[in-house]
Amino acid sequence: MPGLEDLYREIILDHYRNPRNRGELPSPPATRVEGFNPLCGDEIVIYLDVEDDRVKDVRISGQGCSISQSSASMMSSAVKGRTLDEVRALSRAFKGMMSIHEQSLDADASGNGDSDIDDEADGTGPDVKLGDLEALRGVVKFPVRIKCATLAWNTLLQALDEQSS
Amino acid sequence: MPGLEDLYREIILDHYRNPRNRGELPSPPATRVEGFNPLCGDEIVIYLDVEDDRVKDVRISGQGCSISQSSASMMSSAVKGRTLDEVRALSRAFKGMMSIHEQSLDADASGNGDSDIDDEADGTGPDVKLGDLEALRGVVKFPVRIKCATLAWNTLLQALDEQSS
Amino acid sequence: MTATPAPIPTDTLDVERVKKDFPILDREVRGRRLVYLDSANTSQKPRAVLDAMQAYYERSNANVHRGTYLIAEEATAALEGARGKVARFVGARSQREIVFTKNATEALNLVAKAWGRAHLRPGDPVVITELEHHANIVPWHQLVDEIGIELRWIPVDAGGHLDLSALDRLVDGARVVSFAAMSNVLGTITPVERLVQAAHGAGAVAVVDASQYVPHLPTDVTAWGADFVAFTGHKMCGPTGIGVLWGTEAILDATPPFLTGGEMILNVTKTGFTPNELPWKFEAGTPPIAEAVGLGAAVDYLGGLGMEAVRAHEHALTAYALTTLGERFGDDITIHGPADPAERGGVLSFSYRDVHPHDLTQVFDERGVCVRAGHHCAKPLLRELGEAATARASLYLYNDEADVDALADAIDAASDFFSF
Amino acid sequence: MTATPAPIPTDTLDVERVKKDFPILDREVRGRRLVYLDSANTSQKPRAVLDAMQAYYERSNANVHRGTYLIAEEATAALEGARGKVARFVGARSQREIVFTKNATEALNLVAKAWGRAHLRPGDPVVITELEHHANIVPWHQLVDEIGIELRWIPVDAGGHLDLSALDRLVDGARVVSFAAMSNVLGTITPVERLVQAAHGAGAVAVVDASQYVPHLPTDVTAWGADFVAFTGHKMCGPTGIGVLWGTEAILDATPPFLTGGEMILNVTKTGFTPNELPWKFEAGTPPIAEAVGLGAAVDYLGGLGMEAVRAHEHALTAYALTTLGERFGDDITIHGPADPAERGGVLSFSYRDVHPHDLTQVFDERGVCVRAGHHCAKPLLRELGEAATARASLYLYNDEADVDALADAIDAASDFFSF
Ligand SMILES: Cc1ncc(COP(=O)(O)O)c(C=O)c1O
Ligand SMILES: Cc1ncc(COP(=O)(O)O)c(C=O)c1O
Repeated sequence: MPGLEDLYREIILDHYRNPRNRGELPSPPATRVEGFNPLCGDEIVIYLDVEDDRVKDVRISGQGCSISQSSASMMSSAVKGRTLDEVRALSRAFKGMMSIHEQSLDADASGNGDSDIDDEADGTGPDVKLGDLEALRGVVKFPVRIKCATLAWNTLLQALDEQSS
Repeated sequence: MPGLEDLYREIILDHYRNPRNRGELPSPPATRVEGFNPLCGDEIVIYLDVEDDRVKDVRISGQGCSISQSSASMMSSAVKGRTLDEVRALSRAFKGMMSIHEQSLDADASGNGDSDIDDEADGTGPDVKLGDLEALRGVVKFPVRIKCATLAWNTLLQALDEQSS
Repeated sequence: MTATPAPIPTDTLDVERVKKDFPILDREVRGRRLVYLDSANTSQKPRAVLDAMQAYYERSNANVHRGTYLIAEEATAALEGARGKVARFVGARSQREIVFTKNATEALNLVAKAWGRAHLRPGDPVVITELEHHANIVPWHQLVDEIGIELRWIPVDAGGHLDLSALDRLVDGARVVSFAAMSNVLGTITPVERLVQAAHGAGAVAVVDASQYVPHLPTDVTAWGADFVAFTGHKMCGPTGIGVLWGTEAILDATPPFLTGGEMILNVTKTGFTPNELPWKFEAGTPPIAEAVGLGAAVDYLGGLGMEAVRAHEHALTAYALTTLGERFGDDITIHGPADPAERGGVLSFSYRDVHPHDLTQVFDERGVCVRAGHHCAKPLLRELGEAATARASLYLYNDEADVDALADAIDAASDFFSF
Repeated sequence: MTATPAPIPTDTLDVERVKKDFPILDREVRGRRLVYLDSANTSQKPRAVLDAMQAYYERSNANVHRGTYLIAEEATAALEGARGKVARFVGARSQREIVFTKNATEALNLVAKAWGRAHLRPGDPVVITELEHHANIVPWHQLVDEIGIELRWIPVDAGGHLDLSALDRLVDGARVVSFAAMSNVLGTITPVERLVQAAHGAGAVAVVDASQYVPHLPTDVTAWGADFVAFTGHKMCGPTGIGVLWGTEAILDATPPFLTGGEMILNVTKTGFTPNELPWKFEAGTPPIAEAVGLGAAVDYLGGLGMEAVRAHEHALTAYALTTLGERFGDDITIHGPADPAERGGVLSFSYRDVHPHDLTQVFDERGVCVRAGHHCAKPLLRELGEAATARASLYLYNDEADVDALADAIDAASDFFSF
C-alpha cells in the first residue's frame, strides 16, 4: 500500500507553493489553450510562445490540486527554451512514466485514463532526462491522480498542435 | 392453478371458429377504427354504424388469437341493435369482469394492464346481463390474456368516441 | 452558523440496525472501517435490494410485456409492480405517470428534447437556477443552439438560497421553469411549491429535478403540482441503470415519443408507427427490468423505515456535523450553503484553509473516509461560489455521529500532513 | 428443409455443465422443469454474472470517474475494465470505441438521432431491410417526419434471405445502410461484409444491428469494417439495463453528443459546454455501472466457453430442431427462414396448422415450455411473411436436444387440446 509520501514529494509541494512561470502572455502572438480535468475540476490555461521551433516563453494560469499545479509548474520549467522536438520527446517520456501499464497493473484496472487496448510502446527514449519531473513518478501508484499529473502535458500538446496549424 | 379449460370454454372456441359479424362496412357512413394488442400482435378493425343513438350494424375484421377473436365476435352480437347507453353499460360491465382487482389479485401483479392506483369502482351495474360474455370470465386467471379479451371492447369505445365527435 | 436554527426533530431511526442492512459497510479499507460520506454521489444498497434482484434473475428472468408464459408474466408483474411501488412512494396519482429511464439525466433529456423540441420556439424563455446539476443545464444549452431558446438563471444568494427577488421578472413570458428541489452541492432545499406556482402563473411548464430530494425527504409530487419530476434510482438505495420521470398524464400525452423502437409502439408499418399508451410510449427497447425490481425493493425499504424518520435523522446529523466542524475548525473551515439544518439536506461542501479539496480527500482516503472532491457536476454554481472545486461530505440514513467524527479527525490529519 | 445443408461442425460444448451454471434452469414451473426457449427475447444469466454484480455492490459500489477515494477507484476500474473486456470480445481496436448505452435501442437511436440529425438532409436516402427489428425502423421513421429523409427497404425473399438483386440501385446515393446481422424472427445471418462494402462503395455509413449476432457467433467488428455496431447486454448472458454502441473513432468524433448532462462534459459554463473525450462524450449521467460489471462477467463467461463452441453447439442443435420438427409434424408445421442451419441462428419462428401462436404457447406454458408468440417487434417483416404473429422458439448455449423434444411434445399436446 503506497503511502502519502510517495505522492507528495517535497519538490512537488515546493512547486505547488511556489509555482514557476505563473501568469499570462498576450495572445496572439502566444497560443492560449485551456485544459480541464473532469474528475476533480482542475482547470489550466497555458500560454505558449514559440519562435523558430523553440519554446520562447510559457505561462500557466488556472486552479487545481497540488499534483496538477506542481506538474504544470515543473513542465513549464522543463520546456522553456527547448526545441519543439525536445518538448515532444519530453512529453512522451513523461507520459510513458505516467502510463499505468508500465507499472504492470492489470490493464483492466486502467480507469478513466488513456486506455488503448494496444497501447503503443510508451516511447521513453533512453536519452530523455526527466530531471525534476521524476518526482512525479509516485503518482502512478494513485491511478486517480494520473489525470491530474498529465493535464498540463496534454494541454501543452494541444497548444503545440494549435500553434503549428 | 387454473387449467386450460377455464380459458377455452366451448362457447369461446365456437365463436373463434364461427365468428359472427365478420366483414367490413363502407366507411363512411360507418366509423372504422383499428386496435392493436402490442403483446402478441392481435389486430382488429371495427366498423360501426350508429343511427339514432343505436348500433345499427357492426362488423369485425383483423387477425388474432382465439380469445381476442371470440371476444370480438361475442361483442358484436351483444351490441348489435343496442342503444349507445346500453353498449356503454355492457362495456363497463365486461371490463369490470376483466378487472384483475375484482379477483383480489395483488395490485402489484397487475401487469401491462389497466393499472390505476385508485381504480374507480368497476361499474358492474346490478341489472346488466352479460349473457354469453360470461364465458370469458376465466380469462382473468390468465392475466396476459386480459388484453386479448378487452381489445375489441377498447376499440369499440374508441369507435364510439370517434363517431360522436 | 450564526442564524438561530429551527428545533431539530427527534431522531427515531435505529442507525445501528440500518448499518447492518448494508453489506458494504462491513468492508475495511486500508485496515480501517469504511466511512462512506458520498451518498449525494451514489448511495449504498441494502441487502434487501440485492436479494430482490438476485431472486428476480434466479427465478423469473424473462422479457416483459411480450411473454406468453409464466415466468414472463412474473417478470412483467415484477416490473409493473415496481412501477406501482414507486408511484405510491412519491404520491403519484397513477402508475401511468411513472416512466422508467436509465437515470435522472435521461429523464431530464426527455423533457428538454421530447417535450421541448415539440413545444419550444426561437426566443422562448426557459428559466433554470444557478444551483442546477449539469443534467438540468446542458440539455437546455443544446436547445439554445438548436432552437434558439433563451436561457434565464435564477441566482443563488450568499447564504446558498435561491434569490427570488426578481422571480416575477424572470418567469415573465417563460415557457419552462426547471429547478432542483435540493442542491447536490449546497444541500439547499428550494421552495418547490412556490416555484411551481410562479411557473404556472406565468403559463410555464414546471420541471423539478428531485434527484437529491426523493432519497432524503417524504415526497408528494401531486402536492407539488409540477408537470414533470425527475429522480434517479442509485441515489435512493436502488441499483444503477434506472431513473424515473414522473409527469402528469396531460403533459405526457402532449409529449411525443423520445427514444423509439420496440415496446413503445402499438403498430409499425413500412411508412410509420403508432405509439403505445402511457407510460410505455416512453420506454423504448427492453427496460431495466431487474433494476426496476431493485428500485421497488429500495422504496419498500425506505418506506418501511419511514421517510419522516429518515429526514429527522439526517436533519439531526446535519446539525451535529455543522456544529462539530464549526467548533473544531472555526474559521479554518468554510461550509457552503444554508446554516440552518432545517433548510438543507446533509450535503456539506466545504473548503479547509488553502488545502485543495483533492489533496484533502487524498488524506481522508488513507483513513477510509470517502469524500468527493470536485465540481460535483455543477460548474456554474461553483463559479458563483468562487471555487473551482470543493470537498463534499454527504450524509444518508446509514451515517452516524461516529462518521462525522471520523471526518473531523481526517481533516485534522490532513492539516497535520500539510503541516499547518 | 429441401436444400442440402452444409456439414455441421462438431459440438464441443458440455451442455450438461453449462446448464448447471444457470440457476434459473433449476426452477420448476407447474411441476415440470423449466424449458426456456426464448433467448432471442432475453437470455438467462449464469451464476458468474450474478456474483460479479453482487460482489460489486457489496464491496466497491461508488460513483465512477469522480471519486477521490479507494472504492470509487475500484468502481471506475470495474467499469472501464468491463469496457475493455467488451472491446476485446467484439474485436474493437480500442475501448474508446465502446459506448455503454441502456440497451441496443438507445444505441440505434443515438446513431439515427445524434449522427443522423447532424448529417442527414431532406431527401437523403437511408437503406434498411425488411427484416429489421423496430429498434432499427422507428428511429428512421422519426427522421422521415423530422428531416424528410427517404427510407428504402432491402426486400426479403421467400427463403428468408435478403434479396440483394437490386442492391446497387438501392444503395445508390444512400447516406446510411443499416441492417441486422441476424434476424430475430427468421434467424437469417445476413452478409454483413458485403453490405458494409456496398454501403461504403456508395459513400454511405454502415450500421449493423448485431443484437442477435454477438450473443451467438464470434464477432469481429473491425473485420466487418462497419462504422457503427449496436448490441445489447441482456441477450448475451448479461444483465438488463446495458447495451453497447461500437463505433470507429472517426465516426464517433463526427457525432455530436446525444443525451447530455454530467459525466459527458469537460466544461460547462452559463453559456455553453465542452464535451468530454470518447467514449464518455456519449455517456451522460451515472452510467450502468453494476450492469457493465455484469456484462464484463458475461463476456468472460462466453469467452471462456469459446464463441466457436457456442456457435457449433447452436448450429448442431438448430439442425436437430429443424429435422425433428420436420419429421414429427410434416406439412402441419411451417418454419420460417433459411432451411440450412449454416445460414441461420437458432431462432425458429413457426406456425402450426391454424392454431394461433398465442393459443399454442398457452398450451406450451402448461408444460413449462417458454416460447414467445407475437410479432417479435418486427411487424413489417411479419406482414411480408403474411402473418400477424408467429410462435418463436429460440435456442442458446444452455439448450439441448431434450429441450427441443419437449417443444415437439408440447406441439403434440396443443394439437390434442385443440382436437385435431
Ligand atoms: C435484432 C434486434 N435489434 C434490436 C433489439 C433491441 O434490443 P433491446 O430491447 O435490448 O434494446 C432486439 C431485441 O429485442 C433485436 O432482436
Ligand atoms: C441534482 C442532481 N440532478 C441530476 C443528477 C443526475 O443523476 P444521474 O447521474 O443518475 O442521471 C444528480 C446526480 O448526479 C443530481 O445530484
